[in-house]
Order: sequence, then C-alpha cells, then structure tokens
Amino acid sequence: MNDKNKIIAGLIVFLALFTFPVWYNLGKAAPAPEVILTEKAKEAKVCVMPTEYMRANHMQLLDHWRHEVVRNAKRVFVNADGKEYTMSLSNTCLDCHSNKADFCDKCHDYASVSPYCYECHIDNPKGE
Amino acid sequence: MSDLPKPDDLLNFSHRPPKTEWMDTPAEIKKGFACYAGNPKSLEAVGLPNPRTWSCFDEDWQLPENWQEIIYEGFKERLDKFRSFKVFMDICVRCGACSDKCHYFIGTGDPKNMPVLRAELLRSVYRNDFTKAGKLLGRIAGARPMTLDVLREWWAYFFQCTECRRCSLFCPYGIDTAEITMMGRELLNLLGLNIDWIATPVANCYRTGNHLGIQPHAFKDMIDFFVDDIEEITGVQVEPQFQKKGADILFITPSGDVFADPGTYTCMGYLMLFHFLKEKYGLDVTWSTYASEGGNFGFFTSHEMMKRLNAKMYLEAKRLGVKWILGGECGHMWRVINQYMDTMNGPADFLDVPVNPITGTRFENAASTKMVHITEFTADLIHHGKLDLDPSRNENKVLTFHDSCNPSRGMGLFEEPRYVIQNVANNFYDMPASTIREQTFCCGSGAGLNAGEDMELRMAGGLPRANAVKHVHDKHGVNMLATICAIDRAVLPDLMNYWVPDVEVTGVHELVANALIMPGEQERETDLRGEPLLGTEDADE
Amino acid sequence: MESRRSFLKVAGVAALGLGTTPALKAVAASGEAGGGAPQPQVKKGAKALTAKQWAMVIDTRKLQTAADVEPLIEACNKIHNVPHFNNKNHEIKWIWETEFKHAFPDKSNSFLNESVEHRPFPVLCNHCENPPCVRACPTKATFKRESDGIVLMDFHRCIGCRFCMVACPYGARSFNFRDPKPFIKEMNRKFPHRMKGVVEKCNFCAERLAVGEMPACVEASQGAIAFGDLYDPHSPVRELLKENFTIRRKQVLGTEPSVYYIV
Amino acid sequence: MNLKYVYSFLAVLVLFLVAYVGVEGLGLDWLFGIIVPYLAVIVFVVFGTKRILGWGRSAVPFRIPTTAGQQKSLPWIQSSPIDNPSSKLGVWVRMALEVLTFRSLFRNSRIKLGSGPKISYHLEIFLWLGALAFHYAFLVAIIRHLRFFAEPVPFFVQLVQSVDSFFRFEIHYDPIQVGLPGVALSSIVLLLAVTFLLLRRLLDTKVRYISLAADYFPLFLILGIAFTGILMAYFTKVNVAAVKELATGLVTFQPTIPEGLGGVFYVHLFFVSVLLAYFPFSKLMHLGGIFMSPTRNLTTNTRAARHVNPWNYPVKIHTYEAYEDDFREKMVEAGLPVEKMPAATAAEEKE
Amino acid sequence: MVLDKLLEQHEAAIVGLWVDHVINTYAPDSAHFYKTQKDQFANPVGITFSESLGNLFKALRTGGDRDELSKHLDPVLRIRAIQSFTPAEALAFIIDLKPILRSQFKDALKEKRLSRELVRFEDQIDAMLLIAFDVYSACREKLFELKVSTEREKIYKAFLRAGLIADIKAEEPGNDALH
Amino acid sequence: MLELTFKGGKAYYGWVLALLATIGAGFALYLWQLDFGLGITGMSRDVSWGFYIANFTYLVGVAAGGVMVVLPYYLHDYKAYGRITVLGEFLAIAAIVMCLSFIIADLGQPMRALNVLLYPTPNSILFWDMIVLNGYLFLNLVIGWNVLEAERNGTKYQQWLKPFIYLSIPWAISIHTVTAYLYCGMPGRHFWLTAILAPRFLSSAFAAGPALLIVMCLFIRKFTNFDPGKEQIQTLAKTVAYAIVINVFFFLCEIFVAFYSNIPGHMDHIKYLFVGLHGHGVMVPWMWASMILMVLGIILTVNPATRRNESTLLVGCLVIILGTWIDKALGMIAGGFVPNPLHEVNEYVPTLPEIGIALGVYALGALVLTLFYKMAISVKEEVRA
Repeated sequence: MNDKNKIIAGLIVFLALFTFPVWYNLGKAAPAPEVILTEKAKEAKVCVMPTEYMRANHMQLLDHWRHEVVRNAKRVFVNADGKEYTMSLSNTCLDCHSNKADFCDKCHDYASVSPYCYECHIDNPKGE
Repeated sequence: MSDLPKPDDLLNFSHRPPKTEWMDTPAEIKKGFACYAGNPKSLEAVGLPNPRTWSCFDEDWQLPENWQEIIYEGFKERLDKFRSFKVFMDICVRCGACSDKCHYFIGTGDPKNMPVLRAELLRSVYRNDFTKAGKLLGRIAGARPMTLDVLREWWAYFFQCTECRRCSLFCPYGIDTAEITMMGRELLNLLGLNIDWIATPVANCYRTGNHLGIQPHAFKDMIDFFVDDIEEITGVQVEPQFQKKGADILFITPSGDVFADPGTYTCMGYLMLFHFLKEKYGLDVTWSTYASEGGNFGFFTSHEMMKRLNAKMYLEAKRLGVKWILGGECGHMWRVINQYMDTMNGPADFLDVPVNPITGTRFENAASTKMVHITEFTADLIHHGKLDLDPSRNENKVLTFHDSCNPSRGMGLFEEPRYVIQNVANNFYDMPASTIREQTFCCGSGAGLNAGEDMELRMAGGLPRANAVKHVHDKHGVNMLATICAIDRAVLPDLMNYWVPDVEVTGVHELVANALIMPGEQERETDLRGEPLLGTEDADE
Repeated sequence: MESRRSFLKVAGVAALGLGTTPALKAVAASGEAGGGAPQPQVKKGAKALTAKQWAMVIDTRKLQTAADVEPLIEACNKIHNVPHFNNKNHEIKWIWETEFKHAFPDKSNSFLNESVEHRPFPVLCNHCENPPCVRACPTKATFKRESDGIVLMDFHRCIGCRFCMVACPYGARSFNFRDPKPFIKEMNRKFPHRMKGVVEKCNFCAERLAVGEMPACVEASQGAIAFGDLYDPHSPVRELLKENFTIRRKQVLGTEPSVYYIV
Repeated sequence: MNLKYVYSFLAVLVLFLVAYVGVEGLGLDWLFGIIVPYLAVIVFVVFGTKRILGWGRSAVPFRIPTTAGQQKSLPWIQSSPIDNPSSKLGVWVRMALEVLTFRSLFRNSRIKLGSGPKISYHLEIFLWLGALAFHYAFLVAIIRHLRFFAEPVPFFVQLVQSVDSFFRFEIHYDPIQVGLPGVALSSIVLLLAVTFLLLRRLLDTKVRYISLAADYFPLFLILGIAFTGILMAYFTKVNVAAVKELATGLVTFQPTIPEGLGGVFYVHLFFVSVLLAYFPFSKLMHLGGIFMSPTRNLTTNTRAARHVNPWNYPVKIHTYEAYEDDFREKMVEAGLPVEKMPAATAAEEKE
Repeated sequence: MVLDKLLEQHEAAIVGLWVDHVINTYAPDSAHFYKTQKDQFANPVGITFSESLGNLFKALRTGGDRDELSKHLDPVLRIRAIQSFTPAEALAFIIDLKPILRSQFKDALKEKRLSRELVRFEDQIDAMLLIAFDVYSACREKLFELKVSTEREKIYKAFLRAGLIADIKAEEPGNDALH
Repeated sequence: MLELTFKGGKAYYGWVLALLATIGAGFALYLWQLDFGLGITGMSRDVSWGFYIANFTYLVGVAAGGVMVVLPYYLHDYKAYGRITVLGEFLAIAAIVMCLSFIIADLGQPMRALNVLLYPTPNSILFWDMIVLNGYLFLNLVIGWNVLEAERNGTKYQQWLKPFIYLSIPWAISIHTVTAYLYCGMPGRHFWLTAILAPRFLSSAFAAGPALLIVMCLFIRKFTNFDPGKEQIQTLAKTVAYAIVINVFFFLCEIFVAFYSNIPGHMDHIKYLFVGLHGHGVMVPWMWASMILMVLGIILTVNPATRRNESTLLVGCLVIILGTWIDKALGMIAGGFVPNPLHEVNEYVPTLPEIGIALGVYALGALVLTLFYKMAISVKEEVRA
C-alpha cells in the first residue's frame, strides 16, 4: 500500500500547519503588555472616560472628537464628572501619555493593529 | 386489476402523495420496475449462496434467520477491503449537486432515485452500525436499524441503478454511487437476492463462455450464417478462424452481437474488416468460442464473480499464444478491461505491447493490459489510409452518436468512434453538448437491467437520451443512432421504438463494413441489412 | 464583578450597533460615581470667536513690497506645517503672493500704474459664500461650516479625487502628491500636518479662532489685513468696507468670495 | 415542517446558553477558557487522524477514476490531460483545481448555463459562488486570527490583515458610529455566505428533502461563530489584549484567565471548540476525504500501468480443458480445433 | 360564444394550473424539480408536460378533431404510461381540468347561459378522456409488444441460426401434387 | 458559457498571457504609486487631472458608442445589426471596466473609495457619474449575457429583458453627458464652459465607438471563422462618417465663438493648444496632428469609394480613433487646465510610470474584451455549425 506514506505525509503537513502557533511561539508566554503611565498621567489618576471604556472605545471617541471639532466647531469635551478637556489627540491625550511607544504602540503591536492616525497627527508633541 | 377502484377513490386520485420523510415512506416493489428473482439452478452452477425459488413480489423472501448478521459481516468486510466504500460513506455533504443528474430520477420522478438518496439508503445503516454518533443519536444523526423494509428498499433501488456514474462526474468529491450500488448488490447476493437476468447469463458465461449459453458449434454455425449473408451481399467469402494457435491477434466481442439484432450486422462488420485486413495486409485474427463473451455480468454481481468470468480472456490468449487482444464494441466490458482486468488477472506478460502491424502504431496506453479497443484500432487504420472506404454507401443514413456510459466515464473514448463514423459516413450530427461525451445520458438499461419485465423502468430511464435523439431527429432529420455497446444495440431499438419511432440503431463497425471496398467484391446494391443503397433503389423496381 | 456588569451594559447597548454617542450616554447613565451624573457633552471653547460669516479685508496699499507679504506667508506656513517642495508641480500653497494681473485677471488693463502692477498681492482661499468646490465634492469632505461660514477640509473623509481643485476658480487648493513630512522644515507640534493623497487649503485659522486668537496672517500683517464678521455692521471689516472702495477676485462668477482688497 | 433543522438550531441555542450562563452566571471562565479548548483540540487531532488513518487502512483494490475528458490514446487525438489525467501531474492539477476552485460545482452550474433559459441557471452558479466565498472567507478569517496566537505577529498575518481591511467602512452618523479601527471584508463575506448556504438548505425543496439534522448543525454553528465574532470586533469591542493573553497562554501551555472577557467571547470560543470537537465525527471530514476519494486521486493510465490489488485472492474458474471436455464432440463435428481429439474418433483413426 | 372568449383570455392561467396539477401528482421535490428546471434536456418530463398540455388546451378550446387532440395527448401519456401510475391515476388529470375550470369561472357561472356552455365544454373534456384512453392503451400495448418481442427475438433468432428452424422456402412450382 | 473562454489555441493563450503580464506590470507600478503617492505622475497643482482622467473620458465615450449598434436593432428593428449587438455590448463592458479602473487609479486615497457610498452627496456630479457608470456596466452585463445565452439555446431572449434594453439606450447617452457635466459645470474653466460640450463629447463618442467596433469586426472576420457581415460594417461606417463630421463642425463652432467674440479668457486656451501661449506649446504638434487625422478620417469615411473599400475604411477608422483620442483625451484636459485660473501657464506631460499604469489598465480592458469576445464568437460559431 504505497500510498500509506502519502497519507501520513499529508497528515503531517496538515498537523504542522494546524499547530503553527505552538511551534511559532516556542513556549514563550506573551502576557499582555503593561502600559507605563507617565508621571503626569499618574497624578491625573483619571482619564477622560473610565479606563474600561477607554481601552475598548478610545478610537471611536477620538473619531467623535474629530467630527465635533472639524465639522461642528466644538473644541471642548466635558466628561461625566464635569471635567473639561480640549478635544485633541496630540495636545490632550499625548500631553498626558507622552510616552507613545510604551503606552499606545505596545498594545497596538501586541494586538497587531496599525492605526493610520499618526500619518498626520504628531506623535511626540513634547518633542521627547 | 382485482380490486377495481371504488367510486370515492376516484376523487382523491390526483391528491399529492404524503409529504413524509424518505425514511418513513417504505419502498414499494412494483411490476414493470422490478426484475424477476434469479433461478436457483444458475446460483448453484456458480456457487452463489442461498439458491431457492422465490419472488420479490411476495412477502416471504426465504432469507436465512441470521441475515442481519450476514449483512453486518459483509458490510464490515467490504469497508476494510474498499477504501472508496468507506470514504464515500463518510464524506457526503448532501449538497444536492448530483440529485437531479440521474436519468432514473428524471424519468421516474421517484425521489429515492436521486443518487444522494440511493447512497443514503446504505449510509443510514452504516451510521447505525459503524459510527458512534449514529448509535447515540439514532434518527437525528440520520441512522436507522437494518430491517426487512430496509432490505426491500435496497433490493428495489440497487436494481434501479445502471451504474452509469453520471452522478460521480458532478459530485465535488467524486462520490461514485455506482461503487456504492456494487457494494449494495454484493451484500444482497450474500443473501441470494439477485435477478435472473444477471444470474443466468453469469452461469452460462461461466460454463459456455457466453451469456446465452450458446455451445461452441452453435456459435460457429451463427458466424457461418453471417458468412453466407456477407457472401450474398458482397460476393466475398470471408473465413473467420476459431481458436487458431499462433495468430497475431485474439478478437473478443460481446456475444450480444452474435445473436441479437442489430448487433449481428456489427458482427458481420467485424468479419468483413478482418477479411479485408487479411487479404490486403495478411493480418491474422482469430476468434475463440471459449472466450466468446467480452461482456461480464459478474461485474453486476460481485468483484469475485467478475474476476472468475474475466479470467477466460488472458487464459485463452495465453493458450493460443497470440501477440495481443483486440476488444469489440461493448460498454461495461470495457470498464472491466480498462480498470479491473489487469489488476485481477494480470500481469499479462505472455503478451507483448500491442503494435498495429499494418501501421506500426504502438498502443502505449494499453502497454500493460495489452488489449486495444476496436475503434482505436480502426481509427488508427483510417488515419494511416489503410482502409479503402466509400462513405457514399452510407449516404441514406443521417447519423448521431450515443456515448455509452462506461467508455465515456470509465475510459474517455470520445473522439475515436466519432473519427471513424465521420470517415465512413457523410452526415453526422452530435446531440446537444450537455447530453454527450462525459455528460452522456444512459440508455436506461445497463448493469443487467435490460430484462423484458422491467420495460417501464427502462423506458423511463432512457427518456433523457430519447429526448436528445428526438431533438436531433427533428432538427437534422437524424434516422440512425450509432453506438459502441452491444447492450445499447440490444436495448436502444426498444427505446427508439417507443419514443422516437423512425430512428434505428447501428453499431459503428456495421457502417465501416458498409463503406469498406473489399478486394474482389461485386457492385453492392444493399447495405448489410439488405436495405437498398441510395441511388440503387429505383434501379431495382 | 463590578467592571463586568458595567461592561455588560455597554456591550448590551453597543450590541445594537449604536456606537459611541449612545454608549457615552449609557456609561454616564450607569454613573460610576453613582447617581444620574450629567451627560458628557461637547461645547465651544469659552474664548472662541464667533461670526456669521468670517471675512477679510486686505489693504494692499500697506503691503507694497515682497518684504511686507513674506512674513504673512511665513507665519501661516509655520504654524500649519505647510511643506515646502522645490518641485513647483507639487507646491502646497495656503496663502501666497502674486501679481495684480494674476490675482485679478479680469480687471488688469494694459497701462496699469506702476505700484499696483508690481505690488505683491496676497491671495488665499476666499471662503466663498457659494463655493463651487463644496458643490463638486462627492463625499462632503470639503464643506462650508454653517456656524461661521469657513470652508474647511475633513482630511479623514477626503478620497483625493481632486474634483474640488478643478472647481475652484481661484486655484486656491493644493494636493499632497507625496508624503509632506520630510519637507516640513520644523514641525509645529500643536497642529497636525497632512498625509499624501488629500487636498488642503487655507482654513482661516479655525483652530486659532476657536481659542480667541486672530488668524496668523492677520496678526503678522500689523493691521494691513482686517478680519471680522461680514454681517456684523460694527465689525472692523464692515468699517473698512464702508469707507473704502474694494474689489474682489472674479466676483462676476457669483461665488461671493469673502476676501476684499483695497487697492 | 420537518423538525431536523429545529433540532440543530436548538442544539446551537443550548450551546449558547451553556457558555453564556456558564461564564457570566457561574463564573466558569476557566472551564470554557482552558479545559474545553484543550479538549476540543485533542479530540480534533486524535479522532481526525484516527478517521483518516482508518480510511488509509482500507485497501484501494482497483483504480477507478471518473474520467471527464478524452483519454490519451492515439498521438493525433488531443487528450484532456486535466479531466482525464494519465500523468501524476494531471492528477495533482485536477485535485488542486477541485480544492481551490470547486471545479465540479462550477462544471455543475455550467451545465445549466450551457443550455436552457435563464431562470434555472442562476440558482446553480450561486451554489458554486456561495461555497467558494464561504471557504475562502473562513480561511482568511482563520489566518487573521493568528494575530491572537503568535507574538510577535508574523509578517504574513499583518499582510493579510492589511489587504483584508484595505477598504475603510468608517460610518459616522448621529445614531451609529462604527468601522474603526477597521472592518475586515472577510467577516462580512463569511456572514453573508454562510447565511446563503443555510437559506439554500432550508428553502430549496430538493436540498431540504435530502438534508439531515447533522447538515444544519455546522451551518448554525458557524453562523453563530461569525455573528459573535462580528459583534465582538465592531460593536461590543472586546478587550483584544486580554484575548491574546488567553490565546497565547493556551498555545504555550501556560493557560491564564485574564480579566475583562465578557460572555460573548466565551460563547465564541465555545462555539469554535464545539466545531473542532464535532469535526472528526461529521461530514466536515470532507476536508481530508476529498484527497482520498479514489475517483479523483488516481491516474487514468489504467491500461498502461498495472495497479496491484493487495487482497487479490485466487478464484475458482472454468478452465479451457473442462470447457473442451463438455463440448469436444460437437466442436470436432463443427470443425473447431481442439486440444485432445475425442476418444471415439481417435479410436477410428487407430483402426 | 362567451365561454370561448373567456377561455382564450384565461388560457395561460388555466394551463398553468393544469400543468402544476399534473406535476403535483409526483413526490414533492421531484415536482419541484419538474417545475423549476427549464433545461429541456435535463428535464424532458416537465418541459414536455407544459408544452403539450398548452397545445392540448388550445386544440380543445378551438374544437380540434380527434387526430389533433391525440397528437398532443401522445407525448404526455407516453410518459405517464411508463411511470408507476395505475391507468386511472395516469389519466385522472384529464377530468381534473373540470374542477379547475369551475374554480376559474366561479363568479361568471352565476349567469345561466355561461353555465350551459360550460356543461357542453365539459362533455368535450369527457370525449377527450376517451381519446386519451385510446392513446394510453396504445402506449401500453406497444410496451407489452416490446416485452414479448424481446423474449421472442431472443429465442427465435438463436434457433434460426442454430439451424433448428427450417425457414419456409418460396413456393417452387410443381413440387407438390394436386390430389 | 464561461467555459468557452478556457478553450483556445496557442495564439489565444499567448495573447492572454501577454495581457496578464502587462496587467501585472501596471499593478506593480500602481503599488509604487500607492506607496509613494501621485507624485510619480506628471500632474501638478495647476493640472490636477492628467492621463488617467483623460483616458477615462475617452473610454466613457467608447462605451457610449455601443448604443449606435443597440439603438437601430432594438428600436428600429434594423435586423442586420442582430449579429453584432452583442459585440457592441461587450465592447461597452470592457470600456466601462477600464473607466472604473482609471478612476480608482486616479484617487489619492483609494481605500476610502466607499465614502462616496457611505456619504452620498447628490449635489456632486462625480456621485452621479459613479451611479450611471456602474448602472451601465450592470445593464450591459445582464443584457449581453442573456441575449447570448438565448442565442446559444436557439430561443428568443426573455421578455423581462425588454425594459432593460430600452433603458440602456438613454442610459448610454446619460453616461457620457454626466462625464461632460464633470467639466462644463466648472465656473473658472472657460475652455469647458460651453453648452455644447456634452454634444461634442457625444459626437466624438459616436465616431470613436463604432470606429473601434469596425476595427474589431474586421479583426474577427480575419482571425476567426465568424463573419460579422459586410452590410453591418458599411452601416457602421456611415454612422462614423456622420458623427465625425458633426464633431469637427462643433469644434469649428467653438473656434468661431471664441475668436469672433475675441474674449481673451476663451481664446487663450485654444491659442495655447494650437499656437502655444507665452512660449509654452507642448500640445501644438499633437493638436494639429489630431485635426489633420480627423479631416483625413472625414475624407476616407464620407467619400463612398473609400468607405466601401474595407482597407481604406480600416485606415479611416484608425485615423479617426487616434484623432478623437488626441482631441478628447489630451486636448480636452490640457486645454482646460492651461492657463490656470490665475492665468499662469504650467504645462502637463504624463510621466513614464503614469503611462505604464495606463497601459496596465488598457491591458485589463483588452483582457476583458478578449474573454467576452472569445465567448461570443465561440457561441456564434457553435450556433452556425
């Protein structure tokens, strides 16, 4: 039954493909990256919106800001606690989180997401 | 009609049949659709199990008590012996691609004739016995236990499949319902359930080498009868040789051509062709009464029976010491030769690779089996201009060609017969593209179903093919349907007679012989059938 | 369990595909800090300058030489990260200077007085009240803001079809033929630059107006350029218009440009 | 109204509740997050291999390819090397065409296209298009999901992601804002294709008649997977980092249960695990089966090269001698050559 | 003849109902296949029914004679003859045209003159039933004839060739005496 | 019928492979443009539309030209055209595929192309252009496919097709009118600001479309054994003759209006094209060539002797195709943009990568045309056999 080895070869190829993640990571566990807060962020303690909401919806919030700023000439965002922020990625968000590499990029690379925001917006407003 | 329909029955006659699941509608074995049971003498002659006289129409089939166990064991054994069977049992996704491709479904309108359901009949029992899911979930997983009703259903539908494999062409995974039907018939044969139209020819072929049980001398007499006919028509005396040792080629043709019209004219065609080749090129061809049957009804019984009947060919070729074998025009014979013979009864190392001595062509595609198809052989001759042909003799015939199922989907023999026909006759029209070549429709009477008692089934099965012939008959005035299968030549006349009355049936080599200019022949007035040739009929009256 | 329950609400509401705004309301409604806190909303900046239709009056008599106009252009380009390409084809211009016969092709006569003929006229987007570019844009990427009449570009929606450049009778629009970043001398970190494939033009310093400042070119012109609300009779613009004879570029085309020139 | 599809739908509904309540209510996220996936993968690999090796154990006694084109015979007749593959290469190409472009389904729709007025052929070509869209969308989705299982994310996964979500669907109207960070075309195609296949099996009487409950189950299951997937990706915005943490944990055999994963995710994961576990026992094995179907994976040079049947046992046959013994007299009388002259005439010659 | 005009207007609808009715005598999904598959080679049964019944109704409406009616009846009955129907079931569809007509002209029937014409038309349908019976029987006879001939052919030709039958020579003059 | 495109001889496969290679090269260049930006083209701030939109305009004309075959056959029952309406429709399909590809190639942000659908703006002509072009593609696909399908089965095409066919005639006119409105609605562009821009576009379309169809018919008769028919080609030639005459006449009207009224704004554009302006005149040789070609075309097609003789007719058609191409593609774009609204003269010359991408799109169109024609011809041969 010469095709016995053909079958086994086929199976091995399939299993190799199927177990790609196992041998690709070689057992190196990759826990979720710890985002590092800057001093300023630590003092502020609270972000524009609750952390849980920010982790999931910051991109939607920023898009909403863009719509208000550009199309409706509204520049100030008042969150639930009444705190006011100027609606700007570079000037507000990156003001606090000025360490983009350790804060934004870590999670983006981890989740393999490449937002095109930084093709226009400044990613180090404070020049660090 | 003992029970005349009562008046109120008349009213609800045309109601729609109940919309029950196919597993709940038991199969009904009806007259005109089922063939008579095999007679015990034939079964005993070849040692098939449980020979007794019984009829499929009555309740008691006199089965052995442990018939369920026999079926189970047979099922298990075949699952191990045939990977095709096991794979086909598992991978059908019931996508419906094959469901409306079977000529029996199209003709009879019976949903269980859908290839997918014919396979599900067996698959449901397979799930019940051999798969965990089937045992656990039962009906939900599509499983059902093996009961007498299921057995009747198997009998009804595995003898309503001509194993033409059109469904296998359209199935994305090539699931071959013909293979499943073969397994089904093998299981039925374990209980002695088979039809006479297959069992008796098997016994005859086993004993006398041909389906009709024609004894050698009678076989020779019939051939001599043809020799006289040929002499009457062409004035040439042909001398066929039988069992001649040391001949170049052993010629084996289905015995159907020897006894059944219009196959007989094709047989005369062979004789004239071989005489012509002997006269002109000294080609030495011999027939053999021992291996006088190309066909193999064992193929419709079981793999073992097929091997037992097919062994004759190589034995005879070895005994006569011929160089290679030439096979006549037949359908299922050529599926057996092309895909089974060498494996079963080979290797035929006592024969050498077929070379056409006249044209020098080496038939590489038959290098191991060492058996060539007659149309390949004749096409090669015509291509090298070795035959003197006068196509005008077939002028009164407007031809079309029926691709027999097995040469079409078991070999891929399309161009050779068409090339021969187009060189021996002038007006040839192909039927619509979706009904020929690899998508050809079956004659409706293959796989041993060409008995007389199931005429309604045969007419229903042949309906799509007849419909295509009717199309070219209306459009181009076709009056002759050519085919390269002895069973086709025996059954298509009935089909044409019923659906398209003014179309006759012919073999390809009858046309070749008509057109063949034999050395020393007289001016021909009639073709092989005795009908006047074009242009000569007014001269007669 | 705390964060999970709130997440559920957000998940539940968002599940209906309602996206951010309702989600915002939902979060607020759940009120981390308890109680029905006020909804997050957006409003204009306190110091924002408002107008029904911003307009500009340029007193070209005060901008006689190139040296007068250069600082205006410099100021604008610097704060808006306008790149400088040496290949003239790919030039990005928000405000630039040109001769009278180019700024006002339909008004130039042959024997023009010397000063006007050679005077550098600053030209920019006229923020028309009936802008052909907004009429042409297939995605409303360029639009006229009802609140203050500025014709703005939404760089997130622009598909770069450049139909607006064809439509603008003043040639005031530029296209990023390639990535501008390497061609920006020093980046103003407070204002984003653009990416390749989008059209851009003068935005009447909308971002500065929002925080109460006058546009960069107006400030840099030390009074040569007045900027105010066209429909406010007391605005500096209307004052100048009352006293001086002013001309507008190709006003015959009916686009109603909002930039007036005192010659 | 046959109950077959109701069983399957209920089954999937039950699975949904089991997972959702299991995690949200009883907090069994460790069970659904770690135990069940591992079990599912083990079952898939072990029983899948067992099934294929089971097929492998059965012999291939005869070479029975279905030929769909002109055979290779005489040199001057043009043979079709792919439909009637007489060479190994031909078989590979035929199999590749079958697997990559679903050629038989296309051929099937072609028949209807070939003749007959319009109405009927649309239905058939949609089966080919639907199946092809479904399988490719599913494949792209799986490749995209590798981003959760591998750190750093391999290049080809990023490439597939960038091509898949090349077109932006950023919808920003008052009632609905969706489409950021990016919409994968394959997710939409997958949802539409599986819905089409399900509707076809429900509405086309011919297909409904032959369908079993086991045919509806995977369709409902994959519909559930696609729906929950889209829900998480674009609407409820699952915590992607946590998902990756769980996934890489599973894959590197250091399982952890991160915080912030809602019930919808565990339903999604549970559905995928059930699909994997159900795989080897169902018709989904056509994944391996198509490569082993003897009518498609064999060359058609059956007369040119001998195929050896492993269990080719000898059988009782009717030899020529026995045949001649039966009819020697009549054969001689008819003038047919015989091996041994019949006893009587031999005696006469002797006298 | 008011009925003729009505029949002409509603012809398409009536024929449609009639064809569906005939096709519905098969199992549900075969009926579905016969109705939807429009390719005449893949669905000879469905296409033949719809064409022939259309022509048949036109012939019936215009008072076609016996030959014309049987010309259109033949293709349908030739198929029904070989399928698993009892003769009654096979021909039932002819008289089922009556309830279809009655349902189609339900409202018009209130008017007396029309109902009298309809009764006369129904007689024509009954006459057609008899013609149909002839055609159906002819098909069945042909079928049995084929059955018989296969048996006879098989044996007769074999005997003839095996020389067991002395075939009758043509009458030679003078070889028999007159007594 | 799709399977017919897979059966063909060596030359057929060679040609298809060559086209695929060109498409591949074009796509590679397009990827470079996607990465680098439209800077690799010759377009500039003052000439913001270039070779892509020029060819797009011309090809919409060719697509609209198909109506000159559909209209006589379906509206006026001119039986002879029955044989070639399908060829006209498939030519239209190939042309529209090229148009849509040119639009995508010309976009700065192709990934946001769907914004035109997500944010519909009825006041923009480009929005309507997208609707009419895709509509016309859909119409021609549905009609062409079904008519060919019906022809293959020897049946009449289905009744429900009739409304689509009647709709496709005004729709063909609309696609080219909307394309003209793209230009003639612009306030600042005097060269285009003329009411007869749409009629001029249509007249040059009805010259170029049928001319290309004639060339195709002659090619088909030579290389396949299906003969579109002599009479059909002659009638097409008459259509071309009338259309080209009208086209040149309209152009002369433009010249008269501009120069008799002596308005500099109008004259400058024409002066730039034909004699150059302020020392810039890269288009001058092209425009004169175009005029000469069109006049030659008129002579060859209007004069019955040269029209009947098919070789001179072929030359006439090629000359007209080239003439109208230069006039409508190069002349129309360059003329409109130079001088720019500030009356500055910045010239435009397409760069090599730009031409490469355009060739890739032309190859894509040629491939679509080859496949569809292969299908149509095989069906016609099969039916004739």
